[in-house]
Amino acid sequence: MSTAEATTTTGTEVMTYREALRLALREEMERDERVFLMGEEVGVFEGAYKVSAGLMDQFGADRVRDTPISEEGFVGAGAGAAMLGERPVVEIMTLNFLLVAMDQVINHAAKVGAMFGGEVRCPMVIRTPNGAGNQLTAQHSQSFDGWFAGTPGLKVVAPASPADAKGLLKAAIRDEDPVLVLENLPIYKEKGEVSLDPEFVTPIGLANVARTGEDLTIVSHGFATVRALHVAEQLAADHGIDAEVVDLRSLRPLDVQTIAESVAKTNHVLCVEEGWPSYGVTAEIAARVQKACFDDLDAPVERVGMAEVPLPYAKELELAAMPHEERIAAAALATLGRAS
Amino acid sequence: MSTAEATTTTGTEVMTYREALRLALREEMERDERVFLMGEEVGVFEGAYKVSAGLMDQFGADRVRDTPISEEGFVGAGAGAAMLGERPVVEIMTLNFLLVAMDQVINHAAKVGAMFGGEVRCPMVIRTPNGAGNQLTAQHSQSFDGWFAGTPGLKVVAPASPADAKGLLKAAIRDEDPVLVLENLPIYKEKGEVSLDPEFVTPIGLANVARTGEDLTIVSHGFATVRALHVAEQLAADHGIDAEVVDLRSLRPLDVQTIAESVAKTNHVLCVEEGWPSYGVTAEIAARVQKACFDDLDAPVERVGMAEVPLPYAKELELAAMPHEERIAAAALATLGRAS
Amino acid sequence: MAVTVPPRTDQLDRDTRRELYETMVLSRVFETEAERQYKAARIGGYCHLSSGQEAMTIGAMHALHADDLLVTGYRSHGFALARGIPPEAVMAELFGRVDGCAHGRGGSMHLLDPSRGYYGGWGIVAGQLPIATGLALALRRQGREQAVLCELGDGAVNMGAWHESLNLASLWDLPVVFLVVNNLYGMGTAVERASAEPDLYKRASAYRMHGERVDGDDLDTMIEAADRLLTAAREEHRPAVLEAVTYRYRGHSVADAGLAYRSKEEIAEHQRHDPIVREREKLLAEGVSEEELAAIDTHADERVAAAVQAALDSPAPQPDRLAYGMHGVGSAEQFARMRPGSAYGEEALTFDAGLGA
Amino acid sequence: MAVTVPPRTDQLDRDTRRELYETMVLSRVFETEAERQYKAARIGGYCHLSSGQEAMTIGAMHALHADDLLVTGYRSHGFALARGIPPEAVMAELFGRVDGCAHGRGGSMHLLDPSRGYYGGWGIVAGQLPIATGLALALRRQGREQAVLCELGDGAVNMGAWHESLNLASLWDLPVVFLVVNNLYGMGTAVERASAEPDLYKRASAYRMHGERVDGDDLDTMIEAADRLLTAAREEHRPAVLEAVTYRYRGHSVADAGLAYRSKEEIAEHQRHDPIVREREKLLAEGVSEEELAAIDTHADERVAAAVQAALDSPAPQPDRLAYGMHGVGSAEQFARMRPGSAYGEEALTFDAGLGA
Ligand SMILES: Cc1ncc(C[n+]2csc(CCOP(=O)(O)OP(=O)(O)O)c2C)c(N)n1
Ligand SMILES: Cc1ncc(C[n+]2csc(CCOP(=O)(O)OP(=O)(O)O)c2C)c(N)n1
Ligand SMILES: [Mg+2]
Ligand SMILES: [Mg+2]
Repeated sequence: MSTAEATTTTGTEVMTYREALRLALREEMERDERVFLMGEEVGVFEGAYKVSAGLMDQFGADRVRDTPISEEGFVGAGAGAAMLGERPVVEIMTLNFLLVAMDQVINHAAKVGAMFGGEVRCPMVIRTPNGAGNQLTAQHSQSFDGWFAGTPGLKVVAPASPADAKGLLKAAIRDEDPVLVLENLPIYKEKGEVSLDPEFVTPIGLANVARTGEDLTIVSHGFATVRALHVAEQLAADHGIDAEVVDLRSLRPLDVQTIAESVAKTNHVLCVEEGWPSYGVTAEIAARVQKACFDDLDAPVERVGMAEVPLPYAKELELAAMPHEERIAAAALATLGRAS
Repeated sequence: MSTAEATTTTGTEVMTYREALRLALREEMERDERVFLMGEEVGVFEGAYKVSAGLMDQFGADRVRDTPISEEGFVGAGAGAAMLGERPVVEIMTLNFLLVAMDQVINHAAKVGAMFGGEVRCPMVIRTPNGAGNQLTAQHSQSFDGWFAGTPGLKVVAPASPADAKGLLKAAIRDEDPVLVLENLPIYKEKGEVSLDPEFVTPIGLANVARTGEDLTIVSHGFATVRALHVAEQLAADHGIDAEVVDLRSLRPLDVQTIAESVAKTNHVLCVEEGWPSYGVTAEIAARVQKACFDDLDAPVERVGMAEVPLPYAKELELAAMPHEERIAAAALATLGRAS
Repeated sequence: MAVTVPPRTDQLDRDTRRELYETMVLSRVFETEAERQYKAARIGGYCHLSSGQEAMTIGAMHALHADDLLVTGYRSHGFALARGIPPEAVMAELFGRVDGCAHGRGGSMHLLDPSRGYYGGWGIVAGQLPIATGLALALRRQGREQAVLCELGDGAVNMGAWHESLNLASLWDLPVVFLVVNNLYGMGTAVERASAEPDLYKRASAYRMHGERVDGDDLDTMIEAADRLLTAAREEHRPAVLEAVTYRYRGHSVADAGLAYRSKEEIAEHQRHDPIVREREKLLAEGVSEEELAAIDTHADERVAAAVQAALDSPAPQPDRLAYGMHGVGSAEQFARMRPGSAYGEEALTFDAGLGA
Repeated sequence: MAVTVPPRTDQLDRDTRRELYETMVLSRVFETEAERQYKAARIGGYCHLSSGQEAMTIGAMHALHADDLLVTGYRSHGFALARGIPPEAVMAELFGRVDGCAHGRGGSMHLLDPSRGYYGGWGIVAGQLPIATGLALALRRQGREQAVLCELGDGAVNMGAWHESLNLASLWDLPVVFLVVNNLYGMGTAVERASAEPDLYKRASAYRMHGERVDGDDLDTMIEAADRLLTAAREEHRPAVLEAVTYRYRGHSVADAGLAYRSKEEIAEHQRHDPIVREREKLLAEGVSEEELAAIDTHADERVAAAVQAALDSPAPQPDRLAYGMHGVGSAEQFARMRPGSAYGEEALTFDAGLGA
């Protein structure tokens, strides 16, 4: 939170990540008529994961618009509406389903600004949960975060706390460009203090040192940050290791500077993500760190993520595949050259 | 070629990359009735880039099947046919258009083996050119190679020479799993020696030391390898630098071992790709190298790729964005700490 | 809603009707038990029940020949059972055990049994349509006179994959029947709120394809229509759309109470025409005794109880068999050189090894 | 092919007809010159000509009001010119110069001019349909009585995006007319080889939407139909499909000779009914002199020559303006911290700066 901009203070309240998102939506819809929410089951059903509960009652079915199951159609419709000055927030039930709309995101929304020579903008927000757990199996347990973060023309943020859920979603809605807001299924119930100031936003492109430490830098985003913070406490308690947790917040732009400043201090880096590490987000982080911090590194940058299989259903297999705290802690110790 | 398996020798012939692909298709279709080609304009039009010229005449419209413009439909149909034992080779006109079929590739074809507990396989090949150049602009100048290479359940190969175009396409067709064969528009006209042996295949998962050298390892795939080989000659001629070029050939599986063996000798690495480097293929290579070769590296791993913009149309801008030989050479010198 | 085809008049013979009734009861009892086991945390993930839809399911499966192929979405317990997968293998799959039909890798949404022509069990709405189209293409290429039945929901007809698949199937004369299960809602969205043409079967005409709507809650009607369209698929290689109107009693999945978008009265109204009760009455009319019917109920209970026991007895998959099935023969060697310096999972993955039971 | 609506009987006034004729000629001359410049390597990329399609294009544009919106595919030189973009700005775009309508960033496929309601110029087949649907949604939300015209090809109607867009447009009563330019081929694929329903306009009924087919080579017919459907879109908020049958003389793009899939005779046959010649005859019949017509030709030649000169005079974009337009205000600051240790381009990218002219 250290770097978040809080202009005036109207107090804070403890709420869930889900509630923080809802508050951001409500505030932005109250502030700006052009903002509207669109997606499957966002209205009558109040959201598959209840993020939009109560919003249709408040804003009506035009501004909280239920759609058919047609992600390609309504993501593109969001982009088109944005080109005419609207501020659509498109909810995709889970990130897995964005695959049917990739062409509209990557070949259309992301291209608008540059391809048309700056003549028109596309201020659309897509929000969607990624991640695995709960035995949802191979087609419903994925994180393609890096694909979007690697696409010029897009911005990608991934709030890891209720405060950032509010602050980053609001920043995304106010941004002039298409922004993907990555949420996460297990994170919706996380609780934390959230500013009640309607002008509170978290700037895009600024990482957050979520825990300060001296011995090791853990770099993560989204739900992996929640795990990393737990692991850091364990490492302190069980091993006397003082880990710093750099929560990326934005994947594009990526705040390499904050990571580098941390590494200059700790000389050891572990990258954690919910998705598959090969060709994933941790690959980019490791590549950046080895370049930016070549002389500071006392050991290779390590990575932890989901085992590289389509996620199996059985509880035991799923657990074995997930980047859970035990695996993160073991990797942290290995990064420091210590046995677990 | 050093590591390619050539069982019996029936001679070689100099041909283009395009002709080598065609030869592979012809041989495999002659060898195995289950092999068929499907895609837009592959038949009557003989392929948008003429890879399939003559094949409809030889094999008929059933085995060289023109499709409507419906990538999602026919990629999925390829997967379904493969599940019943066929060996479809699906041509996508360019990689950009695979975005409309992502769900069938990632959520379906890639999942078949694991999600169904090994009860059914999906031996489908998708072949498609990536890359930029020729002022095709933002929607037609992309390389999403790493997205597929990061997907468990898929295999991804990217031949960089006519010999490998034949050998890897044949290996892909014979493989039991879904394989993406990445071609490239400017590479189709490249020439080289190609084995005429119908049993010649290039094994998947084996990188190729395309040029041996002592001073620097350049890691690349596809058309970037063609560029890298030119640059290596220039570096030798102009700077007395002896670069080794490791052509990845496979992106998944990735042959980290061959890279590591090279780095142990050269202590310097430059990764080159046609696509955007951030969150791209070079990110994974850099991440792997810094881990596998931490003690061998005398300098950070460097990366070169397309400038991170939707590719603009104007010739001057396109040129400025491309990872052309001048930029690669400059990066090579920088990697070695020498001014260009 | 209008039913375009009258129920067929020639009747099933009594034994067949009783057998089909047994399967309908089995499906209902199985799913009731599945919900109980879900609440006991023995089943996880998404679990979609089809209570109320049994006539549609079992009717369609009766018309499907043994060598025909089947593809479904994720609401498929009834299809799997009717296709002959033993309840033990289905329940073990829901429990995530190695004796499950997908060896615990798939769960409720990804049932399958290729030996019975069942090619899954898919979870992306409409994603199974291109797959089914491809299976039908393979049948044509192989010169086999068989058909594919592809189940989908009313919500799936608004996806692009529907359009592309139906066009391909008609253009290429593929033997596939698209069974649109119109249970009036896709999650909480009523058909009229999602489809500009709510008479879904009419959409077939956009592909010069036959389409029709039937009362999916009447077993005889379902069998007649499915049989006729599957026969046309096999013999004339013509695809078709069969829209079966039915109703799901439970929520979208076990996690949904199913009451935010419809009333208790609406559900009760539909339950008054319960397809199992309708069959029960036909059987009584044909002289099957109350005792026999009670025995069928008891037998279903016993089979489901046995399935639960078998699932409990089946081992959990071994964590070191995480990658089982992912890749075909020879892949371990291909991946061998990905390991140096790696700590990202591959090292632990065994492709060719057994189930880890 | 059957034409479902008779040409309208009330005529354009003579001046208007002459003006439209001028634009048709301008379009033809412009494209002939574009092909020449392409061969001289002053134009690159894909370049799709629409010679032969002028009545369809100019007729539709005449019906489109100044405050209506336009979205097209990549075969759009004629649309851009008819919409009033100066030939200089179009040619400069093809030359990749800063005075191009997209400042040299888009090229032939990505023309646009939001000040004239033209929202591009898109290159992925059918990708522009969801965009057009969204523009229409925005018009509705903003309470504006305007319409969107969305051009697409006969090949595009087999894409999933067509289906999803038409369903949304009809379901939500959006003011958008989908203009299907049926020029008989998508690249080398004849309509009947791609569409199971080759009467493309009939597909509108799958969405309870009005669809009709007209002779796209007759200017009056085009105007009447486009005007009627656009009016319905504006006033009743009803979308529609307008299929205009026409023919492209040249290959798919400048790189395609266009003869692998059709005969010279077929092309010649169509050229016999050339839409420009047809208009010329109408003008002659209305008393416009041969001299006036010759002057129109000359004027078109001059305008195109001037456009070439202007394009040549316009500066090339500066390489350091590579990222121009990519991101909105404030983005440079957001990206500031991505640079340390980076050599991947961002360092050189300037978001907020000028065009680099
Ligand atoms: C592409 C995609 N979008 C969204 C979902 C989430 N989802 C799962 S089932 C469902 C509703 C489907 O309704 P319907 O097709 O009527 O089938 P039913 O559940 O009624 O059997 C939705 C929206 C999904 N699985 N795939
Ligand atoms: C999704 C996608 N697939 C393939 C292509 C390549 N492509 C460009 S134009 C075209 C043919 C389109 O034909 P049609 O819609 O009839 O338009 P026309 O060119 O005749 O104007 C194809 C296949 C593409 N741009 N996008
Ligand atoms: Mg339904
Ligand atoms: Mg066409």
